[in-house]
Amino acid sequence: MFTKVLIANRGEIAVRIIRACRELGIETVAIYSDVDRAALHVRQANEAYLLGPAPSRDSYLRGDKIIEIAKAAGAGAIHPGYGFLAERDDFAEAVQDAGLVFIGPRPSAIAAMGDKGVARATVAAAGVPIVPGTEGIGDLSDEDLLAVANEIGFPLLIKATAGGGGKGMREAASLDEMPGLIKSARREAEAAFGNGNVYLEKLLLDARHIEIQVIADSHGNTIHLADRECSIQRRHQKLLEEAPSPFVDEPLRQKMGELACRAAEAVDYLNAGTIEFLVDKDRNFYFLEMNTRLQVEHPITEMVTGVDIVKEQIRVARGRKLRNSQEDITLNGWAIECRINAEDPYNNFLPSTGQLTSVIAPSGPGVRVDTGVYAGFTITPHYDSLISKLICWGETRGEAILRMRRALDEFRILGVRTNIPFHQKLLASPRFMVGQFDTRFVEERFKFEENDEEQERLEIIAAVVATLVTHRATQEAAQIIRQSERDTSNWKWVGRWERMQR
Amino acid sequence: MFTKVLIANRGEIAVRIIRACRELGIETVAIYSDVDRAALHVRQANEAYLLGPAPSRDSYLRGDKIIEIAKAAGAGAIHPGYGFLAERDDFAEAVQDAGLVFIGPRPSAIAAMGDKGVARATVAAAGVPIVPGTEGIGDLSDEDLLAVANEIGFPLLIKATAGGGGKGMREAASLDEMPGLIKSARREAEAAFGNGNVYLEKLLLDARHIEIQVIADSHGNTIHLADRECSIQRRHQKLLEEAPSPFVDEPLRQKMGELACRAAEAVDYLNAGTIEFLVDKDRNFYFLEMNTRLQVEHPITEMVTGVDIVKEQIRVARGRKLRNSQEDITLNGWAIECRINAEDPYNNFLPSTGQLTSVIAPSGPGVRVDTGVYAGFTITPHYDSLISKLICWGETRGEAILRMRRALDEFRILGVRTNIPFHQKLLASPRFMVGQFDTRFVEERFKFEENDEEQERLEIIAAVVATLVTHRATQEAAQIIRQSERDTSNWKWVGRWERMQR
Amino acid sequence: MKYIATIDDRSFEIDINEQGEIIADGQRLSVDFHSVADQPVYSMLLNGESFEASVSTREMTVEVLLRGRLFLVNVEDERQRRLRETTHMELEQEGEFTLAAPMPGMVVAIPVEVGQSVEKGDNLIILESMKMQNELKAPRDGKVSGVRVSPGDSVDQNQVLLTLI
Amino acid sequence: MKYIATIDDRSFEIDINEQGEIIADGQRLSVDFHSVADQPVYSMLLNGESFEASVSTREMTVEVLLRGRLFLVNVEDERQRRLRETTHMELEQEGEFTLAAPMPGMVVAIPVEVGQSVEKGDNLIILESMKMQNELKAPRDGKVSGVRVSPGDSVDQNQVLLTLI
Repeated sequence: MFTKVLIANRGEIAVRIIRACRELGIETVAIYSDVDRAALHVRQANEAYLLGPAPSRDSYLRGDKIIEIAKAAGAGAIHPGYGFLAERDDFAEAVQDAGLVFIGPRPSAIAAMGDKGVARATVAAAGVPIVPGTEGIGDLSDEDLLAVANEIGFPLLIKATAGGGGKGMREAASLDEMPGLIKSARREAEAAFGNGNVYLEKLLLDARHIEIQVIADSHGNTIHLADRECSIQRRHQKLLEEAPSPFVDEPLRQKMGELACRAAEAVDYLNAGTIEFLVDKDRNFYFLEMNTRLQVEHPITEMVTGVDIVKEQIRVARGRKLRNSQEDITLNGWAIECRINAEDPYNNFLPSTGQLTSVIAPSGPGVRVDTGVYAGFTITPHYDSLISKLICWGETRGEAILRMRRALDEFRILGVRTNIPFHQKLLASPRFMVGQFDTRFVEERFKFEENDEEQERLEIIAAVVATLVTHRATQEAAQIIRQSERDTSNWKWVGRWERMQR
Repeated sequence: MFTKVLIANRGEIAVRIIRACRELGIETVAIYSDVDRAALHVRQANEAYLLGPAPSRDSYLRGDKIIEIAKAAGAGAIHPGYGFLAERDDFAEAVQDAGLVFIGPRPSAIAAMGDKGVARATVAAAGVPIVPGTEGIGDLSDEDLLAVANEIGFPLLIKATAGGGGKGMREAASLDEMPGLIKSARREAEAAFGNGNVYLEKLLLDARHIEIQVIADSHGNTIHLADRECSIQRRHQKLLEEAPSPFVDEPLRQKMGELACRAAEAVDYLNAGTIEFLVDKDRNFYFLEMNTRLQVEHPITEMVTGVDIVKEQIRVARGRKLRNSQEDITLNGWAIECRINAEDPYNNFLPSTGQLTSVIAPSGPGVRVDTGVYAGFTITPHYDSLISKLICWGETRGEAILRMRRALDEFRILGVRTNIPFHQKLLASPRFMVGQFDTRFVEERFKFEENDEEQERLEIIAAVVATLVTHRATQEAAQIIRQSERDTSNWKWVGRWERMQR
Repeated sequence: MKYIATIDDRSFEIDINEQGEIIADGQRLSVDFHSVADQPVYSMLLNGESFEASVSTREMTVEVLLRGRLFLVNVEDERQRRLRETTHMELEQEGEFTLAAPMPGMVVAIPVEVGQSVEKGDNLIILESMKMQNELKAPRDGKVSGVRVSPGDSVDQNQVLLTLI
Repeated sequence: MKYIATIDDRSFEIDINEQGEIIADGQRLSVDFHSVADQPVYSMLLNGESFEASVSTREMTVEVLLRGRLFLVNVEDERQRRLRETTHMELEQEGEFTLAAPMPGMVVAIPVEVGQSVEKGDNLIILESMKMQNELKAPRDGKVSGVRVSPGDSVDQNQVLLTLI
């Protein structure tokens, strides 16, 4: 049974996995690219080895080198996290061929679910409803795609067969825009997964994106850990998730849960995975895809079920039975996750890079922060923009929302722009508060920069702040005031100054 | 019903209370001394007002000024937190006379429990066992004390009647050392509580310090939230607490809980409070004192019961009924709190002051940090040395301990010395792990600086680090290496440097 | 000292005296302005109300992030104000607009060409960074006067990509 | 370059070459030494094993806090070593010991007087700070040669309180 694990990832998820290993008394091996030498996962692991230059293809996608390092370091298993090599069956295969344990599903299951076309066919055969779209194998030519597009009908989605996380996904409203969209989708898919294949799927309107967490052991047990609401998306990127979904009642939860387990069993699934469903307003649900890996948003499920999913992944990989049967799983309270991205919500959500000069994370009751960054660390353009996950638990959805609001207000990140203001606005929007939204909500119904009387009131405050900063700068420039070292960081008015001297 | 609360405190507890208010939609008013202008509670509150100079007597103990500010700001209630004015019945009285709500017990209850002598008499009358010691009124003269000392017998404890938190407490082994100890106890009590009265109590050996959290509403309901183990102390200062106590079984828990409620009811208690018991090795327990306020270690009870004690305090103060009956209260898992103090464990635990240059708090599943500081904030000698509370929850005591260990390993605080190394050693000690300890454990049986083979192994590592730092300094001094700005913060060898250029 | 602070089309007259108080639009307010931990973060107590803002300055504009909202403020003293008014200078940027790369990345597409007229919001460049395709849009109507990069180019932050007139 | 690092009575010979490796007590080790975020914190990869230490230097002693343990290390290069050995200089501090206030506070008691002999661990001064009575103890046996403060005095950090010979 392995006692040392190599984590084939970086950032917050590498840190998350290291934490689980430490709490199980397992040694950890980190890998890093040139720009990640000082990253938190390198600082926290027992061992760390350089992979290569910053670009993923030269570092975190170098499966061969990673396996080499694992063997040299005497690691008995590899945890892939999410992204990078997590859903590459060839990598999982190679890990096993090297005599190491892959902490995840069997290569065959990754392959079956990895090709979204094959996946749709497989689960459909198992009696799980799927979204209408291209059938069978996934490596369709542009011609094939254009041909079936009309049968499926518009609007439709172009999706990467190797995809996940909305990367390489495009919406097409009509046939004539298809060629261009297919081209850019393939390009993005190629960049993200090293595989440019795409397939088509009917675009369901007013639908919600709701997923079921499943986990299976090697003794034939498969259970589900209930649902997560993931409809809050922008450009198919999840921004906020909650567990459970405000839209799912107990009967629907059980039905979706059972079918999710059936879908997993259809590919002889092992370890943790997630079945994504689209749910229409009549509560019909359709299989979208299966993510054969740990999910970014797994913490919200941990907080409402009490199950430590990453520790359970490791136990299962060690050949243990699941610690819980389906009956043991009960939901306690409500959890919400906000993805804190280095993106500028005031500038079309463009990524923002640079050195973090100050980070003050929220804390206190019911608040959890998973992050891989710290004050002094530099955000580079090489990897995704997720710098922190803010998770709040509450006895009720209402308490969770109020707690998330105060946690967002407390969060201080300086050095890069973040999407925290977006989340603050979102959590204050009435439609979100009552739980009435679908996957189009953010892009179509949610106004980020709206004007209210609070805006009016704060304008004069902002004007005062800006004026005081300008005034101070002018004064300093003109060197009218000579300031002590302490005072340069702490500008005082004469009046206040005198008061302090008393 | 009040909608704005003034928090008559500072530091982590002020922040904790602000969080509870925000989550209830209540406005907050902070107060601060000259040195706390940039403190977290000032930054997070809706309003903040200057009290005066740094010394407590000129700021946080200025009850008159605090009430003035509350009225001027239109606050409808005052939360005292712990310490400072929290257990001053005259302050609670004055708050009510000013037409404001005091978020805590009635002044009469504070007074009854505040004089430890009276408290002992009162609860004894209610049938709660007490530790043998001086009876009745608490303002005994030195002569009285010396007189009764012999009757009680040695060793005994000299305690401040206005006391709490072990301040103004002394141990006497014989009569002849009594006068000096009484003197210093009175001095410390005077400084801490503005009241130099002391009383005597028999010193029970091999005893544990176990307390029961109670809370009562204004509708005649009093419930308890089970026990906390507080035996890990140094010089009568709690350093680590856990809930529940590994020593308490269910029958004892119920018995202690019932008597705790009875003790509270004996003084017509309202809001949250804590009954401290001494428990001997035969599971006999004796009333020590009641803390008529929110306790530093309240979070561990919150984590195992799911009750947000501070929110419940506010609801009760608003005249609401308790949200839970005794039957609703069940314990889920295990929680441990480590008090992170600005003290140097390598130098007789002397307080350490200065500016925090870097703070990286642990996080992830099951970890909570309550703190009032941040990188850039300065720790002054004016207030107590508690800078952070690290709380870890686990499904079992074992998981909680392992999680606390990894959290302590993650914690990075630069600028002041902290007692984190003490906690790391403590959580690795076999006796703690098996739960075999009493109030003397830390001072008598626990070796902080012991030698093990890990020590041997780390010595050479430390030697290498020290040598590399020295070498680097020499090189820089001699200006042998010209370094780019980036490189001054990131010293590389030629070899490594070349590798990076590939 | 008197300043005029402008947000969009709203102007505020703010008079700062050194006695810990200011006059904003005629209102007399006590103020305590404190920069936190040597960061561009300011804690301000305005008549006791506690505000915290992070501030950055670009050319004439002060960017204030306050309670999750971003305000772009132009601050002038009376002299500058008079100067601008007499010279009829406009606050809005005039003449050529230069599109610089907001972050390092790779140019994947340039949907416009030199001489082409564009409307506000049109895509000018598609730049890949952090594994995302980012659309750089036109801030105003205009005509493309120059394209400095080609698809496939790797560009540094602030590198000029394209110009509009 | 060769150094001798000493912890208590254990000495280590450490040879640093600039090729990313060192020789410690004859062992050849690859090393990557990295200071984190401009802080006195160092991340060290020693043959791949990851260590993190915070370091402060006082006179000749380097204080290394590593995995929750504090190590006081004396580092000398060969020249210094030889110098010390020839002059029979001792590492331990000799002659007068000066007790300075470790933090600001108020002197509440001085249980010793000038001329009194004290043993290692005896209380010399009781200083109140952070609401606690802190006992400042003798680091070694000796005789009180001077008392510079009186009960009730407020003292600053590093202010000399008392001397021992």
